[in-house]
Amino acid sequence: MYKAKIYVNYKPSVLDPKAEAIKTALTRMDHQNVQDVLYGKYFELTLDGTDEAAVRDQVESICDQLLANVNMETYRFDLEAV
Amino acid sequence: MYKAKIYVNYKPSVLDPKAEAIKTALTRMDHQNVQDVLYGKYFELTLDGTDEAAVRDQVESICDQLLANVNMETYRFDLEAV
Amino acid sequence: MRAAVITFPGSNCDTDLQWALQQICGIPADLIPASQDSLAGYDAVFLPGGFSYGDYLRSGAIARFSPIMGAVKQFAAAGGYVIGICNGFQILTEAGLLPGALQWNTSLHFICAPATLTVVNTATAFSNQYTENQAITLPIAHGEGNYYADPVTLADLEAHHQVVFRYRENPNGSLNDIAGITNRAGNVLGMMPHPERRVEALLGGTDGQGVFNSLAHTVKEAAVHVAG
Amino acid sequence: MLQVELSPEEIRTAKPYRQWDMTDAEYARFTDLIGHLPTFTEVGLASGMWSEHCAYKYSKPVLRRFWTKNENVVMGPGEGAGAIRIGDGKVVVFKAESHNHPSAVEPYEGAATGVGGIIRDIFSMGAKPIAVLDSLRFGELDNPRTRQLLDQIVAGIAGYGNAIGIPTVGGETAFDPTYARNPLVNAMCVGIMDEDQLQKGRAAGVGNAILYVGAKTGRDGINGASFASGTFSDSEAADRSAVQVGDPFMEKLLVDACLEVTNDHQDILVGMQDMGAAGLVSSSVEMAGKADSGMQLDLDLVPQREPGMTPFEIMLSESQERMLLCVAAGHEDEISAIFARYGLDAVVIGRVTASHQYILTHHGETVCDIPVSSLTSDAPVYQQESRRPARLDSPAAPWQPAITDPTAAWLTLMNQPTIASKASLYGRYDAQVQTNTVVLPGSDAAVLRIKGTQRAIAVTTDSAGRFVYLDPAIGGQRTVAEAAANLVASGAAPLGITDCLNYGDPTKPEIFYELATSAAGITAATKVFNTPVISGNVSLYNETNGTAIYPTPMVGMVGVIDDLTTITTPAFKQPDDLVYLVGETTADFSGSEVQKMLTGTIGGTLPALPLTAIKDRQDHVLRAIRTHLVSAVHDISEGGLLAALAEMAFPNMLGAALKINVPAAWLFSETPGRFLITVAPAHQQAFEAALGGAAALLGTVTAAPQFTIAAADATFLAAVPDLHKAWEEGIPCRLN
Ligand SMILES: Nc1ncnc2c1ncn2[C@@H]1O[C@H](COP(=O)(O)OP(=O)(O)O)[C@@H](O)[C@H]1O
Ligand SMILES: [Mg+2]
Repeated sequence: MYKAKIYVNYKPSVLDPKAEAIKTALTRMDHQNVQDVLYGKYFELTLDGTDEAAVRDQVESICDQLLANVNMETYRFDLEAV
Repeated sequence: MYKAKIYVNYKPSVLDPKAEAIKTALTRMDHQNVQDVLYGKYFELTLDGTDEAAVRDQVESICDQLLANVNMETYRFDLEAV
Repeated sequence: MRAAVITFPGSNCDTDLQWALQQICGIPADLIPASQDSLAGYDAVFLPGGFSYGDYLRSGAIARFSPIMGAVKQFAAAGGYVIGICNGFQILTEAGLLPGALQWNTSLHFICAPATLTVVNTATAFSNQYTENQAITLPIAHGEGNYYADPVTLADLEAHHQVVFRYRENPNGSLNDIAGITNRAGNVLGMMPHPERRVEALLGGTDGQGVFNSLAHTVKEAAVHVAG
Repeated sequence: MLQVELSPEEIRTAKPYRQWDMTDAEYARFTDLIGHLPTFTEVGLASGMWSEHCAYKYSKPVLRRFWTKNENVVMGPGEGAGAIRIGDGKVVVFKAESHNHPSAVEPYEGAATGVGGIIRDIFSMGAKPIAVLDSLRFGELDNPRTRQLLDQIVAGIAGYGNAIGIPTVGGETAFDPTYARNPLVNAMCVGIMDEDQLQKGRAAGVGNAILYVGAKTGRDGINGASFASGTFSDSEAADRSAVQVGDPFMEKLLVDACLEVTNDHQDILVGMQDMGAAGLVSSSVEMAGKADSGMQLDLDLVPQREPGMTPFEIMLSESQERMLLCVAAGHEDEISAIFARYGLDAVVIGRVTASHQYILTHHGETVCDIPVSSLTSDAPVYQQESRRPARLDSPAAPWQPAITDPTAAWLTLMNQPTIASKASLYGRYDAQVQTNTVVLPGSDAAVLRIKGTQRAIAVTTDSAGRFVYLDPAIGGQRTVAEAAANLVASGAAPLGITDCLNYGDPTKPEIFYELATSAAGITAATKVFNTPVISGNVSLYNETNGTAIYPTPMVGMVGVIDDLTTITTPAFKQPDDLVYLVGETTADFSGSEVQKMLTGTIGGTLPALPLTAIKDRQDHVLRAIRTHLVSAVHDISEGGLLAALAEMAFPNMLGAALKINVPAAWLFSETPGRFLITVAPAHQQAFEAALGGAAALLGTVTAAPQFTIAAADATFLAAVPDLHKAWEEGIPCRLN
């Protein structure tokens, strides 16, 4: 059994209106020292399996196909046996 | 300067329709070995500051007030000096 | 009665509400930008539908920090009438003026459709012109209207008859078919359906007028009381 | 990839412009026009401005022949959008635009930014946007990619339109294999304003300021105009550079702020234009060109989201939610203050100049110094070669359906995705915000009342790719005739049209023939229906691996209803109402839904369209509506008489008992120009007289939700709930 922790973010060149909105709100709330906001998605998948390399491939394909929009997002993940 | 990595998730008692939808999609895509899906939000804030304890308090209050809805979500974060 | 309709950046039902109040129900209504911080002189405050601040984090999450919200809280604490419709309801829950939260519809889709509701409590400032268990049809138009509260809060809501409107056919997964609730004191209402979209026969019906007329009636009675 | 800036001399030899779809001949022409070897920035600007998307270099000779003017037209093609009078001192402003290529690559954001773009065209005229329509074409739903495209494109339209608070009130959705790899996403926006407030995209008056408003410029969608003007092939499928993320929140603020400026500060606002295709260069140079001015811009002042952007990138970025204003000198702060109230930055980035040069400086250096006209009026226009496609000379033999089980065939027809209910799609659009929508999606046309008047407008979009493919001229005519019929059925008098011309590669003579011939068909019809073309958009290169889509001109038509009590819908209202058929039914199966359903494809020839007779009939129907003689009207289009009847029965779950003296198979025929009308018995005589004998009585509406239709050779017996179920499930059951 493995647990994959997956982070999906916009590519740096893509405007993220959501992160902008949060940053503006923080500034208005007197958190002017917040320099930068990144807003992404976080997934944890628990997968049955024994072959780590195979599970890694599977997670990658799940990210490519479903969890990330590769047109404008990038992802990374950590895999650990549980 | 500090970087806060913040994870916001639904409380376990709250049914998350998005996570459910992902799980259904994965099953339909022949990833039946995925046992469990958690779908959350991930933030990275870069904050000016020198006093780690003060920054920690600040991040906590940002989470409580803005980034998480404590009625249905929980959060955790890691703070590192950068 | 004089009503304030708050315009948050991204609100898009503010002028619809003003039209329904003023042109159709004869209740004077002013648009108040969220950057203001006073509500002096108003008998009721409306938080309209829309996508305040883009609703980019959670709906209503950012709007709650607008300057006007301090005034709204004071206004409510002093017993003033506050009505949040759709995004306004979401803002009121985020601001802690109403319990619970609004989650994604179980279909994960935005839904624009007429919804048939039961008026389950007519003993409120917002529903006294309806009859007990009356069926009314109001449009819904939301992606996040799925009402959630933890079991204790939910039991509490029911015990104190705070549920005002329930869906007859649950469109979005709301617990206990909840479409609209008040706070315990009964002066703050939040509802997902849009009464302001159903006040003219030309646009399909007048069931929504009851909310505005109930409030006008309540305010008028209170004034008579004070005067008497 | 574009970071290495070549010198003018290197450009001449390395020819980097070729990868931006600029030819050697065009490069030579540009060099001549500007009188020196172009810099990297200059040639980049030319590649954007000379793309089909901006210059219409292939389609202009076709567009010039559109009929664009009658006594009601206040603004014809050429500005952000056209405008036409509706009475009470008001004009309706509308335009349609395609976002086919971006939506094929990134369906959600492609569709969303398509909606955002067309909305900017409307408020840039000073009009308040009051409605959006979407015209969609997909491949068949048995393909998973198509299902995903459908879901995401609808989600993108909803995501933008719902958030910005403009109702999406209508559109159309159809399915044919020809669109499998190249979906069509056309969006139309409609606005209303007082005629005397109309705004133009002009930069006039030496010394006046050029203000940049809205989102910062980033590296998204650089040179998208020439991207949209290129075709797809598998090898290019990985091209991701044109993806942009829409920000409806920003645009909502922009709409409100810009309308405040146009409404209250007419005196100091000289001109306004949105930044669409080819971004900052096209908006600024077109504003200068239209006013015959020069312009100088300092690119260091352009708000930028990313460090180190080159002039090429700044000028050709297609970042969304940006507007350009020309403001009278001395009043810059006044205007900026208005935008500041909405939380928007408005920055002066340059001035109108006395020369006719377009001058850009960057980091203190002049990176572009060329005549304004070299990018605008002197862009090339090509008279393309035209050749009649061979398929038109060898049409399939006439075909008629063999219907053995009429009722079963009817049920199957109602379940075809093109015929089936689209409620599962448009139910995701907020169709009611602004509280003007009297007739919601699901009718022939959407109807919106105009607050403060007794009037309403009706709006529809229609396209008929199958017919245009079988006969471009007649197909073009039919598209217009059907749009007009949809308006008339709603009680509206048609006023004018916008169009989106979706075709393949225009440098192929056969494609150009389709374009030119169908446009001529549109022109012929617009003259008969008195609906001039007041705006439009061209989308070419809709091809995959060399195969073009069906030629698919989309027509968006707007009509006016002078009396709110004459708004009409297709729903059967009452039992015992009389059911009439207006217009002759013949065996018209070429390109019909039943042909596609039973044979899997379409073929054959189309009979000539009797335009004047159809117009005459529409006038009669409209007169009957306006004199309150009818209770329901529906035009007969895809699926023929049976599909139309079923749609009339559904809303109130009524039925009908009818007799019609044609073969059963003909009830699937798609003979154009027909209406189904119901009339209360009390109005029978007056109605028949009003129609001058053109209406044939078929029978009556029944309280029982059951159809009994006796045709010449067979009888249809169908329960309305069964038909309804087949119709409702047509799309949802194919998506899961
Ligand atoms: N993509 C869409 N968006 C909004 N409305 C749509 C869409 N597709 C279809 N509709 C609506 O569904 C109804 C039926 O469409 P259609 O069959 O094309 O009508 P018609 O044949 O009368 O032109 C119309 O009211 C139309 O506006
Ligand atoms: Mg129709």
